[in-house]
Amino acid sequence: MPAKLVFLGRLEDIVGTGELAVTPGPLEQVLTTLDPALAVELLGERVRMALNGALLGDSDAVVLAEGDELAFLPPVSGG
Amino acid sequence: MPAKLVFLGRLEDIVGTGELAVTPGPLEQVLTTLDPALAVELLGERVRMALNGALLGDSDAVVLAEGDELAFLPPVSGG
Amino acid sequence: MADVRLLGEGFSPPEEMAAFTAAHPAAGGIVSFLGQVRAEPGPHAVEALELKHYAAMTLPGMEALAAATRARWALDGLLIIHRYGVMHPGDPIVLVAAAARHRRDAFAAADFAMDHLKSQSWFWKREKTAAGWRWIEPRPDDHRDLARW
Amino acid sequence: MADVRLLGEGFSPPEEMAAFTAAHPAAGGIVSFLGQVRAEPGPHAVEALELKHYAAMTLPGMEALAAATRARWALDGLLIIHRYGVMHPGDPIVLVAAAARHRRDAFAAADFAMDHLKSQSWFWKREKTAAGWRWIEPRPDDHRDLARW
Repeated sequence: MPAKLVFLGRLEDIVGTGELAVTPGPLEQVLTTLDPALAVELLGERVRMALNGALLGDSDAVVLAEGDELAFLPPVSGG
Repeated sequence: MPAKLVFLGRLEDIVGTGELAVTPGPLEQVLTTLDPALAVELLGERVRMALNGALLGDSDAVVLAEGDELAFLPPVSGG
Repeated sequence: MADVRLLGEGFSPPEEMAAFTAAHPAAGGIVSFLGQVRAEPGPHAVEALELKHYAAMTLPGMEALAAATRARWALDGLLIIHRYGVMHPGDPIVLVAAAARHRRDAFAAADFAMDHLKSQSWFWKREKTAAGWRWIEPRPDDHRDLARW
Repeated sequence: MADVRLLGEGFSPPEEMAAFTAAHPAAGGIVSFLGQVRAEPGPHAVEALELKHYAAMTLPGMEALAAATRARWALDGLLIIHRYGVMHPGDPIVLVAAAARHRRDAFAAADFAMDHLKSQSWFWKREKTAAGWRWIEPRPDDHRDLARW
């Protein structure tokens, strides 16, 4: 069972899809399977990450397990 | 043509009427025709006066002309 | 322009809000305040409320307040409706709405107008409870609210 | 309790306000904020607006905001409705209403909830003008608003 990356807001346009199934493992390793320019964008300082709906701290080391959902959240602009 | 005194809020209850026709003249003189206890109430420091819809200053000397309307305004409590 | 009304009859706040909103399509935000007669159980329950006004001053004062509010914030529209007469629990008393391009302006304008309607407008209120009719004095809060501006 | 909804379809703010008001007869005051898609003429006119949400976080975040708002002010009721999806000029985007015994609480609660919905809720907005779709970045104002609390 794969893990899932979710791209919100403008990141969805940049990636070209809102969701991507990936092989579980450490995030660094997962990102090597993506376009390098895209990986840089995802790790930008204004992009936050949430694992299964819970926001991650900046320094949290992320290892994706099977079925995990990792979301990339650019700055919000609601209402 | 008489002048008119108008009593607002609780003053209407105290006077027993909302309006009173009076003979024109200086206010002091007009008030002598009323019950003295009532006159004291009307001149209380929390009661303001308006002549023909315009608020009067505390020290304005009031002389009622024919057709004038003098209103006694207790503290407001709207909305 | 501002829509300012002093009404002796009941009105429908949702209908007024629908009309006001429709009249200001360019406003990004609309803030409203609705004051209504509280419906509460118990021995101190208000059975009726009466607001008296003074024809020579009350509506002119509301219009001056509307002008001052419009002058102070950038608004697309301003609505002030205030009842007088006898009202019962659940009846609307006052409706203020401010439409603005920026949310902050709409909030501040509605808040300012309400503070001044409460403590500086020419209304006198009495309430009827089981103990009979009683004139309401202004609350210290009302003056404190006013001092914010 | 708070009534918190994340909607993919349009809604009627006047109907929601009528129902909310009827549900809180003991509240003396109800403050509402309605945000709608601006209808403006001209070359920069917004033809459509899209709000994206994230199912795992957006509604839970709105519910946490409602709980925080209720904990901070003495409210009889709180309503938060937020749209997602594609909207057009004149469509309602967000409706917040706070019912309280005291006017000040209702104003502050609605203001607080809106500031946080604007700048801390998980929504992403893009607008379509004659030049095409464009993602909207947060405004510096939004962060300034938040710093007030």
